[in-house]
Formats: sequence, structure tokens, C-alpha cells
Amino acid sequence: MKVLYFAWVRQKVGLAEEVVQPPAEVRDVAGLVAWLSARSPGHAAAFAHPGQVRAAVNQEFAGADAAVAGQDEVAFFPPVTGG
Amino acid sequence: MKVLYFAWVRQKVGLAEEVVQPPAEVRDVAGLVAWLSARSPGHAAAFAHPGQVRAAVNQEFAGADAAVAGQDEVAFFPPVTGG
Amino acid sequence: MARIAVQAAPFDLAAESAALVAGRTDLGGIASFVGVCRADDGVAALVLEHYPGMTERALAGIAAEAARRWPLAGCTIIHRVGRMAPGDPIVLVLTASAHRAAALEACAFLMDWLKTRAPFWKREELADGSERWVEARHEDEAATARW
Amino acid sequence: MARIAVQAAPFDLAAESAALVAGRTDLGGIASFVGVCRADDGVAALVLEHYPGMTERALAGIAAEAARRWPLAGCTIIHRVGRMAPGDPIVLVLTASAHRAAALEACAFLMDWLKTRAPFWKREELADGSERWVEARHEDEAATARW
Repeated sequence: MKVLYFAWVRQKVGLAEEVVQPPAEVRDVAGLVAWLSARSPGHAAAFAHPGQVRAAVNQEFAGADAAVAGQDEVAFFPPVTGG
Repeated sequence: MKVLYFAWVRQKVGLAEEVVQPPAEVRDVAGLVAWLSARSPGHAAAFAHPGQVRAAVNQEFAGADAAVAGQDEVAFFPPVTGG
Repeated sequence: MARIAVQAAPFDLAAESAALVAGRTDLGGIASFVGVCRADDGVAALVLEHYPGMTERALAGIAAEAARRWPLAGCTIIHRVGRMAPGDPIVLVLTASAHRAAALEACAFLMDWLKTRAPFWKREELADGSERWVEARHEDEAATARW
Repeated sequence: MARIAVQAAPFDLAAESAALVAGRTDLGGIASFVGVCRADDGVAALVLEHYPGMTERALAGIAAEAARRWPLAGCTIIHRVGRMAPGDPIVLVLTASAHRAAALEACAFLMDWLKTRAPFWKREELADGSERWVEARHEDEAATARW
């Protein structure tokens, strides 16, 4: 599973992307956030306030209960501010 | 009093503008229309359907009861179609 | 504040837009609308007539009304007159503001009001040599009334 | 139907507009919006970051939604990324239609949706050397919800 980070989420995690292999019990975005948060203090800081972080699965916006698995590309970022 | 005609009102009257001296009892746009209509068959044709003709007095849109007098500039034209 | 022009010559969207923002760093956005001569039903050309003097007054009044309703940093209205071919640009409205909604709404407002409150008249010349005056549309009155 | 671009380079409003109308005589109007980098509170520069791949998908999806809602003859969305100075243009939305209301409404819709549904993020660099991420605005969510 490829995980991407953008904006201040990227800065807090300290990585733009990483390839991870979460255990089988990680089935959705919320589960992945909990599992990623334990990887480093940076990850923990990035996900400290889940309400401030948005997710996309395979380049589509996704909620906390969206399924994640295998070869998915999952991204985490703040609410968007383009335009 | 200067009277201007535009678009098909101009074509029917056969004049783009004329200087007229209506009698004192012509006090408003409706009165002026009635008086002008008697000047020629062209005028009569232009004003045959008053609901299709709009007016401006001194370059401001004006209704049938708007006052007209002396040195006013009065214009008659169809509903506008710019843009 | 507004730049108003009635002219036979084409206008330059990029130059007009650049003039509106030149030297400013307080703008959030510039909205524009360009009205184009459409080739409806075999229309070969469109001839635009107007009421010199009143036209400029009416456009300036409409621009002033927009400036009362929205916080505009600037606004430009250019309307062409004379003969136009299908595809030719007829009218340009540009609005600049710190906020995008103000610029976009004021641009739509200016077009709606201009359609029903500025003294222009369109005559269509058809491919068969005949001509006809364009009639005012009820939709345009309705669009004006919504503001 | 839509032209979508995400690029560091500036865009050319006149060229993009001309490309949209080239060879057509069925258009009634072209609406545009250009979003500009504003110098709020001592902002020295703005840095735009995005999610390559998802950005283009999201913009194409928003353009397709606009085409479902309005009879558009064409639409262009160009969003810049990288470092921008106050006064620099950031985003261009262009819409063309036979009808002015469709072009103007679709242009406003595209900007509103783009603001909340395309993966871009802005970081402000301040004159004192510090930096901060721009926070999403509730007004933008409300503007998206009105459509």
C-alpha cells in the first residue's frame, strides 16, 4: 500500500510518501490512521486531530469508513485551499 | 423640443431626428405621441402600437406620464436588445 | 472608477484585463464576460445601433449601481456598435474585486442590466438579403428582475 | 470537451479564450474568472502544492459535472502550482455557451467546486521570513453547497 502526505501533514510526518504493509485487521481509513499514528512521533503529530485531516483512496476523496487494502494508493492532507 | 427616433421607429418615421414645437397642451410623453402621430403616415405607423415603443426624456428612460416641455430631448425606440 | 466605452473597433480582452489589475496586489479575482455574435437561423451579419450620449450615461449608471452593491476594485464595460459577423465579439464586461463572489456576481449583474437598460438595438441581416430587428426577450427581463 | 491543465507557467487569457471559440459561430458568450494572489497581511509569496494525478482527475470530474448541468460548448481550467508573488494569476476558468447565463453560472460553479474539491494547498511566506498554511474557509464550503 502506497501512502502519500501533503501540505502540513507531509511536514509533520516528515515524508512525502511511503510504502507500508499494514496487518490484515486494518480495513478502512480510520484503521489505517490508527496504525500509521504508531509508526513515529511525526505520524502521531500529523494525526493528533483526525478532524483536521482529509483522505483520498485511489485519488478519490474518502471518509474514515472507506475500505483500504492491498495495492491501494491512500493520501492524507488538510482541507484543500486552491483556487 | 428635439425628438429622436431609433431602430424600426426611425425607419417607420423616416427621420432620425427632428425639432418640433408642440402646442402648450402637450405636457407629457403620451400627449407628445398623440401629437406626433398626426404629423405623417410614417409617424402614425411608428406609434400605431404604443405598447411596442419606449421613450427617454433627456436621456433617461421615461413612462407615458413623464413630463415633456421646452428644450427637452425626447427619444422613441423599441425595447432595447443590446449585449 | 468604471471604464465605459462604446466603439466600432474590436476590444482586447487581455489588455483590458491587464489595465484593470495593473500595479494592484489587493485583487482576489477578475471576472469577465464576452458576448459574441451568434449565427442563428442563417444570420449573415448583425448591425448594432445605439443612442449616443444616453448609452454612455446608462452604462455608467449601471456600473455605479454594481459598485454600490459589491465591493469592486474596478470595472470595465465595452460595447461595440456597427456591423458584426457571426463569431465577432460584441460586448465585454470585466469586474475586479478582492473576493471572487463579488467579481462573478457583479459581472452577471452588469450583463443582465445592460441587456435591458442600455439603449442598443440589433438588426439581423439574413443570408437571403432580408433583414429583421431582433425582438426583446422575456428571459432578459426576468434576468434583470432577479437582482 | 474540457481543457484541464496544472502547470507552473503563467497562462494566456486571450490565447485560451481564442482557442475556445476558434472556428465556432454558435457561441453566445464566454465567461472567465482569473484568481489572483492577494497581498494580505504582509504576504510576500504564496506556494501552491497539489496532488499530481488526483488533481487532474478532480478537475476533469468538476468540468464534467458542469457540462451535465449547463449546455456548455467548451470549458477550460488552468491552475498554477509553485511559488507566486502578490498580483500573480493563480487560476483560470473559462466557459463558453450559446447562452450567457449558462456560461456565467458554470464559471461560478467551477470556481466554487474547485475551491473545495480539487487537491491544492496554499502556503503563505510572510515578509518576516515565517510561513503558514492557509486554512480552509467556511464561506467556501457554503459556496460549494449552494449548487
